[in-house]
Amino acid sequence: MQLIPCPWCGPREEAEFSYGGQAHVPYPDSPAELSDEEWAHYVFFRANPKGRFAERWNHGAGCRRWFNAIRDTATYRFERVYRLDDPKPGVTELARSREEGTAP
Amino acid sequence: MSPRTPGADLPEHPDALWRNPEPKRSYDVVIVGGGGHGLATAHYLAKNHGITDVAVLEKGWLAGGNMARNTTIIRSNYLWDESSAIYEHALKLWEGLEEDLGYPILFSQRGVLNLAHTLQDVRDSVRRVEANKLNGVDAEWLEPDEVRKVCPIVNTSTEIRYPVLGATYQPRAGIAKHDYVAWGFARRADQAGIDLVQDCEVTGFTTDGDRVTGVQTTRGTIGAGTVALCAAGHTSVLTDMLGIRVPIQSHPLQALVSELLEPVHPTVVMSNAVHVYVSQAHKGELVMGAGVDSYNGYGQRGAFHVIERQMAAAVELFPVFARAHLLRTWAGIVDTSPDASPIVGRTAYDNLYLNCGWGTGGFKATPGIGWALAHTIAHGEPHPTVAPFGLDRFVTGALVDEHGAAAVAH
Amino acid sequence: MAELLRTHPLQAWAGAFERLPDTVRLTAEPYVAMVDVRLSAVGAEASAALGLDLPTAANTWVPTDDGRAVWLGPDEWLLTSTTEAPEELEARVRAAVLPLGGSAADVSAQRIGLRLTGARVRDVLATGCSIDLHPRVFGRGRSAQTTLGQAGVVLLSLSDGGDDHVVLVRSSFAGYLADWLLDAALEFTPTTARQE
Amino acid sequence: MTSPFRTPEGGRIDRATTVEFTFDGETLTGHPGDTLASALLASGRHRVATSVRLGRPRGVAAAWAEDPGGLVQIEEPFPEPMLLATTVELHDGLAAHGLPGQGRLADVPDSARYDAVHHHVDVLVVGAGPAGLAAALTAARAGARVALVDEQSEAGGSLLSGTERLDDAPALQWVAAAVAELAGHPDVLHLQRTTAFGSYDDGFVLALERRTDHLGAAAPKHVSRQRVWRIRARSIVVATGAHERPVVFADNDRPGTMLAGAARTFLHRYGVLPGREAVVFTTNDSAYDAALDLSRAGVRVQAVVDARPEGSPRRGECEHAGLRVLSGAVVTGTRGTERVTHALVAPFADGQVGASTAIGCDLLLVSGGWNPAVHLFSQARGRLRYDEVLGAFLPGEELDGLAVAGSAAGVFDLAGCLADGQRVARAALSALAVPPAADDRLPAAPAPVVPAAPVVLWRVPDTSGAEGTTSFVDLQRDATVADIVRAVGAGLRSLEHVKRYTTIGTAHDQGKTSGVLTSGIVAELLGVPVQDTGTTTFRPPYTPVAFAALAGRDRGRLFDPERVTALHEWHVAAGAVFEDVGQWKRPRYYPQPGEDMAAAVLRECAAARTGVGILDGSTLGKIDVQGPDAAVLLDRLYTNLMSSLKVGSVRYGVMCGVDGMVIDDGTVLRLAEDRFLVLTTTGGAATVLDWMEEWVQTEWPDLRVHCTSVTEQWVTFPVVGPRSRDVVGSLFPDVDVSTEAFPFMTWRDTALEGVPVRLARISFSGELAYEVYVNPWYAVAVWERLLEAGRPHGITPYGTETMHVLRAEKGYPIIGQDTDGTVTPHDLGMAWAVSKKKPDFIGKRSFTRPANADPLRKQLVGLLPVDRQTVLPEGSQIVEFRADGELPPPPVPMLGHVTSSYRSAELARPFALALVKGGRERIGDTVHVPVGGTLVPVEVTGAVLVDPEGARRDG
Repeated sequence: MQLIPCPWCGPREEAEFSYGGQAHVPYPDSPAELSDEEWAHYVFFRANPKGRFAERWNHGAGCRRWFNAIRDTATYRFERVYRLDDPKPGVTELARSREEGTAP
Repeated sequence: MSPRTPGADLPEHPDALWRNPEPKRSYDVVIVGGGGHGLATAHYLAKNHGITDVAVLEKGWLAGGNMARNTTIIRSNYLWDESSAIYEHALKLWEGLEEDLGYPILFSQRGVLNLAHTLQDVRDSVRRVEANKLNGVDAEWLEPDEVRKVCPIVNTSTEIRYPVLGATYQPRAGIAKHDYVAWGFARRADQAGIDLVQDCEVTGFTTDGDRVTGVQTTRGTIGAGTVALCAAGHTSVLTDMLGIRVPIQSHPLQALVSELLEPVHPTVVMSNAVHVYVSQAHKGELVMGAGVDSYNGYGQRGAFHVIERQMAAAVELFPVFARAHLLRTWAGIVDTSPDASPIVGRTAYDNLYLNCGWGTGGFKATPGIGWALAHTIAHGEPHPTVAPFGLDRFVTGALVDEHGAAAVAH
Repeated sequence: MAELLRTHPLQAWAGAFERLPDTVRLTAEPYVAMVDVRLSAVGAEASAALGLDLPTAANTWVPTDDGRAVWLGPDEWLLTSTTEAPEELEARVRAAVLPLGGSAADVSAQRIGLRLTGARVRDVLATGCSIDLHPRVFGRGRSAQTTLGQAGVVLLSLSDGGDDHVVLVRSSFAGYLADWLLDAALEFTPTTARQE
Repeated sequence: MTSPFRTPEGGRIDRATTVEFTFDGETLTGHPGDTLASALLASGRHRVATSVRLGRPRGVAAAWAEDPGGLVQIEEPFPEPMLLATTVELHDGLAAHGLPGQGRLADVPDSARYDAVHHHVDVLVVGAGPAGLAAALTAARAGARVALVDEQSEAGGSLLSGTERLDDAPALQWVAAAVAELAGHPDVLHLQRTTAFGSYDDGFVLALERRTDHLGAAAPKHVSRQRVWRIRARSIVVATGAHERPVVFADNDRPGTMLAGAARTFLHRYGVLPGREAVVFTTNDSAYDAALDLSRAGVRVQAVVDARPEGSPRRGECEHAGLRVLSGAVVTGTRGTERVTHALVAPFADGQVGASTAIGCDLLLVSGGWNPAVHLFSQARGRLRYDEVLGAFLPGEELDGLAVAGSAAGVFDLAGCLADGQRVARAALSALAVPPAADDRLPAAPAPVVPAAPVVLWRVPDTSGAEGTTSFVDLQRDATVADIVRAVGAGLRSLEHVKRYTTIGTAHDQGKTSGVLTSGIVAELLGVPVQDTGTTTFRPPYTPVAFAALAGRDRGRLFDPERVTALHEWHVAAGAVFEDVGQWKRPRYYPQPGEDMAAAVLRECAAARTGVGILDGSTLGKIDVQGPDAAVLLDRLYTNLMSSLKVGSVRYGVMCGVDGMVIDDGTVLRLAEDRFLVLTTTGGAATVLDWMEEWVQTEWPDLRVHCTSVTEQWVTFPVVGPRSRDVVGSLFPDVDVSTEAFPFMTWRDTALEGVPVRLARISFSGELAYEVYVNPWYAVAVWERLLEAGRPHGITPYGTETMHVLRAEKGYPIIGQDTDGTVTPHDLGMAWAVSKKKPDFIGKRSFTRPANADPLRKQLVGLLPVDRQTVLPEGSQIVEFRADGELPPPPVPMLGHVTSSYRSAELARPFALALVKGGRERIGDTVHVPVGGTLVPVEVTGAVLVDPEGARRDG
């Protein structure tokens, strides 16, 4: 059972959270203008990398807040969690935060 | 000396299984993934179509992925016509597979019970049974007392949290011994001259316009006339190399096994509401699957609370399991699709065939998909059973939504 | 006609609670008005409007004149009052936070409170609560929304000795949680009081 | 029954007390402190079990969990399959028998309690041997929160098996002092009989405590028999020791063949002589202690057979004690049947075996070196490194938060283990920024005798003629060297393949002794380095764990929470039959004496259609949606327009997923310009709230809106039927309940005895109806007032079954019953509920996909069995009408299926709702429904069968 660092409540057990899949997939501005294929990609297609992945989590059993995380899907290690209004951390930033040990 | 315990050991494997050849420069067909699907495809390419200039590339050891990690349940009692067709075709092949492979695959048609615990379970179950009958799939609805007759150890008390209200039963369903199945296909393919290349990880593809011309591997670049991806769990890793988007998410799926026990569980029992699926394998061990872990993961491990919940469900439904022991846990990587149905067929690349998205259903389909994919490769046209499972369905919206239809997973 | 009598979801458990030892005391908290407050920014304005300071530290609660203010999230609190009627509390708080872009909803009956006191309470909670309840970590003033057994709860620490807690649980789960706690307390319950 | 092999004194057993037990039906005795194995050996019994495939006799070959031989079935106090005699603590009344390979489950349920406890520490130390104790003391003295867990019945680890001294006193005195000191630290948890069986992410370790097994029948019923400790540690010290490794030779499975270290354990810990005449076969110095100790205890040690040509510096010691030492020699095989009678010993040089001579013995001790117990390290995904000198796999890297100490890390001398434990603990403390204590003294251990290098010997060449078929690698699987040779010959290169081919390592011990042997032998056969062969994956659990222990307390009524409404006690008292709806218990119907469900439902329906009925609808999900943008949010989530709803009014709404499929429906009350009360289905409550939060938080943070669950804040009692107005009107005289003043789909606030009550003109039955909302505190009181007010009109409580009939007669679908995730609002005939005005809402875009335009989509219609008799089973499939009334052979095309089916009091005939391909086009057609063996003709109708013009809703 992993500990997931909720940006608000701090580390809590995995079972308190629900998974939201890939992060930073915005709802299209005007779906009506999308082709069926473009719409299908929004509805059904998500990235599935082996390795670093920006994804969404919800602390459902706690503060009910959604947040984003950078997690390695091969090691399951959380490199960083960030609030929805924070920008997606860049690679260099992640490297730095790891050196500084500020990564969760 | 006392006689050996019946069923406590397995038939011996043959003295010769396969060569360990160096990969050739190129092949007519390169199959990426030496699991059950890849090996079965190789076998039927040779047997049904006489295509033997084939390489099966495996990044680890043959059948070391989900084929080595699943709970070996075989059934065809799926709801939708498209699904029951593909799995029933597979089941018919299973019924003749031991002879075909000349290998003791221990296919045991002991029947599968899918328990219903709520009124909606009952509706969904009856719906599935009626559909199965009309599709020529053996299926029946059992009342609780009949469930007890098939599997006396199931707790059919009305006092439990979610009493058993009945079950669907497919008598022809059952289990097989996964290593034996995989090695049976592998041996046949090897005998036909097909190269099974292990420790050979695909690191990229060479392409020319809308054709894939070869695969780059840790053992060099290998030319290919046709490429088939049979890399359950890792499909996205490969398609990402080709810039093909597939609606696949890879999740850990855990399973577990107990010590060897005297025969106590004569069939296969699955329950969605009280999540458990269990059979007693040939040596006497209880084999169980747990739920899919919620997050994407390639780690071949899941969280233990999922196992604990699984144990609670098992003891709830089978009180006699209380002091059976968990001996070993493990996990596979299932690639799940949006409609819980597989994705099989052509891609943006003319000569590249996709076979993925089987989720938890891959093992039972092994001979069926091998047959169908071999046909599809040989004819350049989808085999009828896989035709409905193309990528385009996600664009048109013509899904084959098995979880939408509350069909039982695994 | 006579006034309407109130019935508590755990009234049928009173006897079982009675039989518990002093090391694990369970008592249903009296009816209190509760309101769920949503407010994006808490500053002097909010404090003035509400007449109290909402706790801004995560996982904490503070006593108020006639109740408690519990942090539920970055923009969410639970306010309780032992003196106001539910509808009064909601009306007052709503009026106070509306101008600040906030909202308030009466949730007085949404949850019930259970008071857990005694030297063994921590042991009982630890059988189903994954957060660290060591008094150094979870002393008076700490709170947590988490899971106890299989029920979502709000857990409040009322002492620095780790021997006094309040568990707030959804009313429909109250019976389950009461059964669960009694079962967990069995180990500390004298034979005479046990119903095996 | 005497114990002829019990030493006159010594050991950790309570000789003053004798306990009686039975094994294979024979009554034997032992002492508290014994294991079943030590008691059996004391009685002279080595053979315990029969091997699974070959039926060969098998005995105790080790002293703890690594024993591959002594598998037993417990019968008393409660049947438990397959345990090791070496790990079963003896108690009065224990009954067990040896196993032939398969255990037996009890046929009665296990009444024992099991539970779990979460525990948080700074430092978790696994193993209370010298290294573990040193680590625990170091951490405890520094004031850290510490947990020390050890699988044995008492602390000490290897010290329990020997005669080591610390500070010039028996080492166990120091162990006792250390345990006492730890007990003095308030933040130290010390657990014996507790096996750490799995290590997971973020310092999470699971340990199983066996709390009452050793008490036998005396075990208190109210205390959990076994407990799973869920330990979350900031830092973990793995001090789990090492397992001695056998050497494989012909007939190495005969009872009486035992690991050398185990013999020492039986002697020193249990006061048992494992034999009278011993041969000791070793590849390293450690076995010399066993030889000398046993000899001192009176065992005739016939020979110490050392595979190393140059032997050992300890040869002198042995010869001085009168022991014969044969250097450059090996044991090639054994004789005997039930028990070893001879060891066959032969000279051994450059891998060549000379002629063997038989040496009589009843005990053959073997030591092939030591395998560090790296299981927890490996489970934590630590890489292993093969050590050529030790012939063993060691931790090959440093892990964050997990360190290995003592012999688990390849340190085998006492002083070294103590120092290593302290070193590792100090490192852990400094990582946690905890300064070590000033006084941190550890006892002085005698300077170690530097051992001569061991020789790595996996197997002795088989000169017996059996060609390795009796050279057992995995005793529990009867797997031999010959099997490995066949596997490799078959073309297998991967250890995982060899494991599967031979089944080595898949048995009860999961390869504790056989794993590394196999790596070594396979490497030898393939001519590759052992490092390349590696090991098979170490997986949890380290030792087997009972299912029930993992189920813990989530059993019986605690298996899954039961959610009930404020009226539950009333329903129970009224004799309701309940239905599980999600986690909720809902009254399905209220049978009166002599009534079955059909009769009760007909009565309840008639009441609601002709008089007045009342339902507990409190399980409906309720969400308070507040804020200036509340209407905007609802417009985006519902297919229809909510912003145009007037305050005081109510609107029915449908919600779709992005794929355009219906996910929920319900009514929405507008409480104020900026406030709505959203009602969801019972099952959809949590989903819909999460759905709203997800969109608001992740997509539309700019919306000024808040969503709060108020499901349990309101009970909801629909009062339904022509007489409902009289009932509600009389109980709430201040409300004008006339249609004019209180029209359909509006709500009003009122009060009862000063308690706020909300009334809403919502009908899920088509009848005149008023939903009564009130704070659950007053649920019973208000419900009873309503019954009282309704008594003159024969008010009838009804359950979900009647509710379903009433709504079905009106063609109202139940989401999840009449839909299955593949159904759009249009399929349900609810195009009217899909806004044309709104530019977008969730799901809208999906409606224009090609598949949505398919004329053969399934649509919701009504079905009327032509025979006016048959109640179609829900779930039945629908096929084209067959003139011959015969079902053709499969596959038979299906048109759809029956989603709801009931007897209708109103229609005086059964009816059904169904999803049918192009259904609305088929209205008026007759189709067939296979029921049992026959085809039932049914007429396709519109979904609304009762009061299609809606004349009744206003009474």
